[in-house]
Amino acid sequence: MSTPTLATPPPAPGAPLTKKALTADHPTWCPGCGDFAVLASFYKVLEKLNYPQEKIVTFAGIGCSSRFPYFVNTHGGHYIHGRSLPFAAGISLGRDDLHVFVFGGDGDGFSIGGNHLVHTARKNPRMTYVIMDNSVYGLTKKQTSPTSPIGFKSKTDPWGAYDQPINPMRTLINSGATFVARSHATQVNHMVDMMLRAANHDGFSVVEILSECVEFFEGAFDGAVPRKGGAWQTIELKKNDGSPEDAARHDPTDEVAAFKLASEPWPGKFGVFYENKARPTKNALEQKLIANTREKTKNASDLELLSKTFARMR
Amino acid sequence: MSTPTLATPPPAPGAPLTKKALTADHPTWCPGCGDFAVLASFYKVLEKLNYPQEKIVTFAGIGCSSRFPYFVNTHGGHYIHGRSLPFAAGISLGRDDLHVFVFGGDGDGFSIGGNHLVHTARKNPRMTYVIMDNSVYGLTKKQTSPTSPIGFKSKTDPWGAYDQPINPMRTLINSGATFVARSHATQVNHMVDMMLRAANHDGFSVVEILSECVEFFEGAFDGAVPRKGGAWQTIELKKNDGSPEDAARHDPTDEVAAFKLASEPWPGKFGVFYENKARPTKNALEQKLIANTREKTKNASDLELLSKTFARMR
Amino acid sequence: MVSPNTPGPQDAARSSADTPSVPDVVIRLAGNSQDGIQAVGGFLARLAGRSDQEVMTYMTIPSTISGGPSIFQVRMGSGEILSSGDRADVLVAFYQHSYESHRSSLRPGGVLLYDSDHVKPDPDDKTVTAVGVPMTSATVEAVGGSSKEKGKNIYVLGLIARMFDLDIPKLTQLIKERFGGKNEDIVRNALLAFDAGYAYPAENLRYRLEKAAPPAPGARPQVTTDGNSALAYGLLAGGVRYGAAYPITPWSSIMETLRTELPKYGGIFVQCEDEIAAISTALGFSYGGNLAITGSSGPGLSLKMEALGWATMAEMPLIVVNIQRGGPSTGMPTNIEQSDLMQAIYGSHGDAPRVVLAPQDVEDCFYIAIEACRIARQFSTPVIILSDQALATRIEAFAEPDLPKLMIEAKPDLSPREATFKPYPLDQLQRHAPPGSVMGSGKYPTVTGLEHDELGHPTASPALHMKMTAKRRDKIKAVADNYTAPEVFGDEAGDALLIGWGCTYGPIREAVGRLRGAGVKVGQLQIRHVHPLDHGLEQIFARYKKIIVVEINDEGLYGYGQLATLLRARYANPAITSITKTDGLTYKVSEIFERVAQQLELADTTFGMRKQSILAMPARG
Amino acid sequence: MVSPNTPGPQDAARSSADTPSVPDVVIRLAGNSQDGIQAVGGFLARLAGRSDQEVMTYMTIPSTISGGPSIFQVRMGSGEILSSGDRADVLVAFYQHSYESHRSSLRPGGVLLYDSDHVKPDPDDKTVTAVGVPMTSATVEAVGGSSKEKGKNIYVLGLIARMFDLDIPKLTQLIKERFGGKNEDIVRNALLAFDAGYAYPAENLRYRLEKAAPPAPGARPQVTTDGNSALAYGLLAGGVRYGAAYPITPWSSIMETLRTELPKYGGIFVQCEDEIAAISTALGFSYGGNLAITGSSGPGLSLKMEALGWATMAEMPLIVVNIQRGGPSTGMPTNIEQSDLMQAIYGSHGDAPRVVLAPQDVEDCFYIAIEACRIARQFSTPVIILSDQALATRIEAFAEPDLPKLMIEAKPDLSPREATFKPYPLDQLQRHAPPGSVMGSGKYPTVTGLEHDELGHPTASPALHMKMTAKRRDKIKAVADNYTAPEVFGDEAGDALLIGWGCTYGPIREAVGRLRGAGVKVGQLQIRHVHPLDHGLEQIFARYKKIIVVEINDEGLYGYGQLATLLRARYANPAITSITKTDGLTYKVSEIFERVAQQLELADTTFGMRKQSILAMPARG
Ligand SMILES: Cc1ncc(C[n+]2csc(CCOP(=O)(O)OP(=O)(O)O)c2C)c(N)n1
Ligand SMILES: Cc1ncc(C[n+]2csc(CCOP(=O)(O)OP(=O)(O)O)c2C)c(N)n1
Ligand code: SF4
Ligand code: SF4
Ligand SMILES: [Mg+2]
Ligand SMILES: [Mg+2]
Repeated sequence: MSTPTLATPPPAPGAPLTKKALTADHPTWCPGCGDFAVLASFYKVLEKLNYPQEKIVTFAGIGCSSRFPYFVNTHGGHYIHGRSLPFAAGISLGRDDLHVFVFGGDGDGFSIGGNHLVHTARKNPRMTYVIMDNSVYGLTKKQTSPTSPIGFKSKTDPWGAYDQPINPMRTLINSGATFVARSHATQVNHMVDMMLRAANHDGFSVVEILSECVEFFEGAFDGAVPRKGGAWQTIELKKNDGSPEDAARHDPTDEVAAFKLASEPWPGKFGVFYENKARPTKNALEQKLIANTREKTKNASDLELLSKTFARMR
Repeated sequence: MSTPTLATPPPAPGAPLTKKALTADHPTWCPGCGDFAVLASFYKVLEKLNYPQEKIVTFAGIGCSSRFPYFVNTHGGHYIHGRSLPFAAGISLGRDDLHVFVFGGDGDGFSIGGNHLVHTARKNPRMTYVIMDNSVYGLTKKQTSPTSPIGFKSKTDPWGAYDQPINPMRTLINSGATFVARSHATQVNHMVDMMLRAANHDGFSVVEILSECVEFFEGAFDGAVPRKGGAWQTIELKKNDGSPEDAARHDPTDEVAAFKLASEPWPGKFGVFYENKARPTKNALEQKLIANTREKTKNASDLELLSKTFARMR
Repeated sequence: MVSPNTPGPQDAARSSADTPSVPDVVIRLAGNSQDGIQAVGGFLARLAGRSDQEVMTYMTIPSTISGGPSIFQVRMGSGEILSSGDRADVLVAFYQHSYESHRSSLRPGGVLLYDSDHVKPDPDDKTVTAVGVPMTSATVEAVGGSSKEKGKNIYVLGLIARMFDLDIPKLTQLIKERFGGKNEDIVRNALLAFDAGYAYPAENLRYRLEKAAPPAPGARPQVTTDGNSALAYGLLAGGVRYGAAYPITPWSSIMETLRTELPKYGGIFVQCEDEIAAISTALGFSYGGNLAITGSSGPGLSLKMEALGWATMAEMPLIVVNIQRGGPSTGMPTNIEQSDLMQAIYGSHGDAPRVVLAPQDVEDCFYIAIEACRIARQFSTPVIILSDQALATRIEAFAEPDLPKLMIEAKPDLSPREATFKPYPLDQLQRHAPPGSVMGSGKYPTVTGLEHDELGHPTASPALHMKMTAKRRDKIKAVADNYTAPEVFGDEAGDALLIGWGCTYGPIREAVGRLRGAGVKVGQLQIRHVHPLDHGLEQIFARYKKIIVVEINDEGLYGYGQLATLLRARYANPAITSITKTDGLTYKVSEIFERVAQQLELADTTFGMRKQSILAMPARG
Repeated sequence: MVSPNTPGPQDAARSSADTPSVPDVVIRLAGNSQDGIQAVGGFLARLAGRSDQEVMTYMTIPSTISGGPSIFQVRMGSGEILSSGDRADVLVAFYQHSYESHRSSLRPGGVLLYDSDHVKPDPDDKTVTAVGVPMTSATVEAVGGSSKEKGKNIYVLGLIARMFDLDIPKLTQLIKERFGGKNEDIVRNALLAFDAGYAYPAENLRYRLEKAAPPAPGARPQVTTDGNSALAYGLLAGGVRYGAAYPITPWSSIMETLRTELPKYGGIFVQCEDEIAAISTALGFSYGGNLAITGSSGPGLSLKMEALGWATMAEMPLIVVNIQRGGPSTGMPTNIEQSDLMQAIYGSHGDAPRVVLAPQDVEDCFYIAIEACRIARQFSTPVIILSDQALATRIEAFAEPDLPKLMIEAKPDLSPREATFKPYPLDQLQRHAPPGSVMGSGKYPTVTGLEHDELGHPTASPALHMKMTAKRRDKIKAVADNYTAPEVFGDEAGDALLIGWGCTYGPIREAVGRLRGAGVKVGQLQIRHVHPLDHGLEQIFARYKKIIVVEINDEGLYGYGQLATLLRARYANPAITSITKTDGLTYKVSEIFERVAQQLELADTTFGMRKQSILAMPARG
């Protein structure tokens, strides 16, 4: 939980961040859309984190889910389709004092944005990415997405989808993201817990939330909803207490174990798949580089530095 | 080895494909570049496969390695940076009678082209992709590549690279490629073996070959070269002969085992990491769809089909 | 109560001679996107098509995800219908917000049909005939409890059918065709709702749409469809069997149609991970010898610019469709704009000439697709088709194309190539040799984006780069030699030539009609060949005092729309100016008329405008 | 043998009065890229810079990976040096192929210095002074066995130093600075090679480069560098501290410089996975309140088009550098071309206006970068800098910039915003409020690529889209109000105005000098502000009979280069034509002169051309 780079002081006591303060435009989502619950949970997360409001940034790409920033009263924006991660990396690296959250859909994140996800992950900038996976393209009205299951009938696969879907947890674990978790939009407490842990992680943290599109893929995630006859199984994390039960628990620092867990059959488990607290963030590495370099140049002023450079060109 | 979709008949006996026939422009690579050995091995592979020359296609993106098609006397081309895989998928899907080979570098394939790799893999078009990984950008003269190790000094990381490199084998295994192998440009027989198996695989097959850039990253792969004091370890594949030795051998159909193998420390092992003969190719799936649909429309002619459509719009 | 679907003698009142007869009528349905008003509009349009009438529709799509206020407007009748109508003769208002937002679109003397269960119109508003009908409750009553208000739209269709004495057998047939695939109950409920609407007693609301002239003997029957469908089927007729794309509004429906249709024709359509992969896959198909298509809307087109340059350099045929929408950036995805023209021509780095075409109406979407296929193949070049959101979603009726004459069958040319074959000869047009073709020389060709010699080898030779650049340019110039001469409508010389491209065709033509009525000498020229331009324009331009380009984009830094910029650059003719707007809507005829009238300093900028609804003409109570 | 580095009295012959004196000289070194000829050229250029002389260099880069034939040409002297010289006075040929390819570049009367170990010149060629020197063996002898021919380049430097009586202390100082970081042996070997070359007995090859006028008292010292370095340091001076990019030739050296320099300034440069990620990361930096830079060359620029449109829509400041190269597609990566101008202006979908600037020489690369930073910040807009391969790699000497006056210090403006703050007001310029700024209204702003109202909420309102589009356009128009008036060189009115942009500045200026010498009235105007254009051009154009735009791109479908197209579109002035070429090389002065002379129908199209080498002038044996 200790994140030394999160340098922002908490707001003055007596002025905690409230849901009211955080609420912006009324969501334009369809009634019943899973994304409402994600939004509600995110408000709770921010209330708990209680960062200074002006230091929070909420960014997104394009899609139903990517409308998120309009509904949260923080600094933020709505970028182009699939490219929000490198944008957000720029925010985070350039402004280490901010708390950067990125929201998006499965199409935005795994289709057009899939490469940025992998490369942002391996750079490990400090920020939190929440993917609202509805296994369909919502905003463009029902085309196959990279997480649509084989057989899903969409406007671009009227006979059912053919292409093998990607496995988000496996992809994230492999990519180098240092915190990888999975949740479900019907489980508010679990979502809050996962997003909170992600936010407190010092690095690139990702939470994938299964969030139903009631308009174009109803019932997609019932398999994990007990009241719809599904199985809700959470991941128990190792306590390292030497107890016999502990052997069966998941070690989130073990990539291979995480990969195996992620390979379990649908609907799989929910919780923290992977966490790596050892790898330094790109924020920290770049700051260290700056510090080292400036030490070597004896903290010369910008003018001194550039003047010396020109002097060398005489 | 049986590849029912490889419908091309072998050439008339007496006209086998020779290295001479396959040789085109003299390579413009630097003397000593690892890519020469890959080219020589590829000639051998084509000689063994002995496909009709006009049915072979060699394509590539941009990079030193991507100059490959100019040096092979087959149909082929030189596309733009990082996008050769979707291009080649178009060739393969549109022309199921061809043998499509794609060549490229680590920058072309894992950096700018990283998303196409993943999505082409999950579609599983029938073709073979050979990545000549030199862990550096050769053509643009020594910038960090996504496989450059941490600490590698390049023009864009004068103090040594910071970002965690990607692990090609893990990435490929996770992506859904149905044949994944690794080789080394100093091991001609091994390269030939791997490329041959890849070519005979009915699906999207990938061989990553460590191929040294003598100009900008000398000695990068000495760790796997015995005469340079390195360790050359190949993967022994399970024979399923029930013998006790067999238990320790690698089962290439086991994704988790392959992932684990791929996670071994540098230089790791060489050989076939993963192979999936069960998953149908996109070529086959689309042809089946066509067959089913045309059966339903009773093989109506194009004119009949379109006329009916217009009749419905009256 | 008379129900058209209950057996019995036909309603005698139907052909009553005292029913006022109107040449054409504009009906605007205003509700929410969930209300199925598009279906009603679609039925009316199809009916018009089947009745040899002309029809044009116009719709808005709510920009919020969960739907919301939306309209569907249909103009149908016997005259030449070139626009969907500036204002409506009938407004059907489902909700109070529909009434409030759209009351002003109703012409004085028009008819306001409102759902009295939801709407309270202004009681003091006497300029229109307001008729309240309990649409919601009457539907529930007619259909029965369970289906709630579903069917309200069909109830309204019944109302309109009675009001304009529409052809009931044809309409019920259409309803049956539409819902036939679903279960029996649905068809039955729909017909119940229709009958109830038809039976609603509003005897003084009776008009007769003039019958269209009977079709000439042997004339082709009319078909009714939207621009995106026409374009998709045009590609099929042009021999396109392969394609790849990524979804985006309003392009997606073309890819959905092709994905569904192509397997029947033995073809393949691939949904890719993004637009770059899509154009690449399409180019791979083309390289394989099968001319392929990719497409998108604005943002997706921007992503295709690099690969498009490759297609020019490697001389690879390709069809690229851009269904333009409001820009820049994500802009206004469900609105019309014509602001991607310069990008289509100049959007790639380097000198990368390519062909750009723009269809002028729904019918032309079909024909221009075929033309694009011919050009792409003949000149081995990428061809961009610039359609737009308005054409894409608008429904029109037109004569069924003569498919046996039009259809192109195209197989890869895998014939062996002569030993003298050069992939990139300087002195002639050449199509590439797709893989599978045996090379007589024994040398297999490499297609490439690097500058190359005639054999495809990379070169940095100054002389060759110069010659190859010229060759690629001259090739595209030569495309214009094959064009049929552009046609001028209206006056062949005079005060002004109005130039348009794309969906502005109809409104400009109507405006030209009115302008000529007002006594000015005006011609119209619609530019379908955007790049290269038709030969001979300079001579045509010389006959007019003003050349006014009417387009839906911004006037730019220097005061000219995008096509006007292009024409001024080519002809350096200061008489070329433009009329532009960027409100996300198609031009009304009156907007064009007014702005041209101002430029021509006409006294009356409303001349010829229908100030009263046609329904009011035979003065009624 | 006299060695300049052995202690002893200075060579008395050096200032001998009978040594012919020349104002400037063009030396072409022709060898392979591995021979270090660029280093020699670099030393000569730096020396000229340190001697208050003018200098301009020109080099070719082999297009094959493994290197190959390459040249480095340096023109140095006391006059105004505006081009690297059409032809050479001295040709140093390392190999037979160097001799054969470049013999024709040597002016009659010039000096051919060839490596007699490798080259056999044509014995019948009497028009030049051919001097064979055993460069290879003499170097091996001087330096000793192990290092082989390494040092041959420095040996040649010694030869040239003696030949032109160059300043030895300065040169040896430069050699020491260059190799100083490496081990002692290297410096020693280099000096040994230099001394050996200097000592080579070729007594009749002696010239004296005229001394430059001594610098005015208080004048700034000269610095010597290439265009990409000048641009990178200009960005630093302009306050850019963050950036992101992907490598590509010839852009890469800017990102490499910035990656190395920025940490010293507390900044960050990120190498991204591709150009789309790069512009996105840069926009993220800018959004954070720190104006950032991204850049690339042709293909990479094409990939940035979508995000660039977002920057216009969201009104985000950004610097985008394009080092143009031969196109289209991968084209000719190591050659010059100016063919990305239209893309820079029009390459994104929608009406997405942005600022485009073009530096005219190496010095200007520095100043235009600062100007770009000012504009980007002041107008909250993306600014594209169009440089090119020739400027990027060319070395020039210019007065050291007055950094204390020029440097911009820029920190994010995180001040609290008034309650009335609107992110997108219609009636004023606004810079966005970066995160960290407290909003007085309590409402935090959303930056967006959707059309929006003044508060940043998405809207599909026709009126707002129209107004916002106009606002974005008028903002970019207003940029021109701040420009200093464009300067005309040469005749203020007359027969022709030559217009150029980018690297053509120097050659056009020399050509104008010659044209005026030939008696025609010619002016020059170099367009640094490509979009928006400077005010007042129309009035200037009106003073000339012909407006001839000289550019390095194709004449296009309609016969005009890209800038000419733009100017014709704006002014519809048929007097505007262009001279274009696409051979991948910079203009020679004589090319411009000839083609303008043809257009002006001059009798002598070679007037003023130096037909003999300056070295031949004082007739010698
Ligand atoms: C470059 C580009 N391509 C395509 C689109 C169209 N588009 C908008 S959102 C979207 C996908 C939406 O799916 P997802 O990301 O899963 O979000 P959801 O709507 O399901 O929440 C697409 C294809 C676009 N805006 N830009
Ligand atoms: C869009 C685009 N961006 C950048 C480049 C420049 N470029 C050419 S090759 C290359 C990378 C080469 O590295 P790799 O793919 O590893 O091949 P190698 O040369 O090492 O074999 C780059 C960045 C380009 N041609 N196009
Ligand atoms: S379309 Fe689906 S994802 Fe989009 S708002 Fe509606 S329910 Fe949610
Ligand atoms: S630069 Fe490196 S990769 Fe390229 S040809 Fe030379 S050795 Fe090979
Ligand atoms: Mg989705
Ligand atoms: Mg590489």
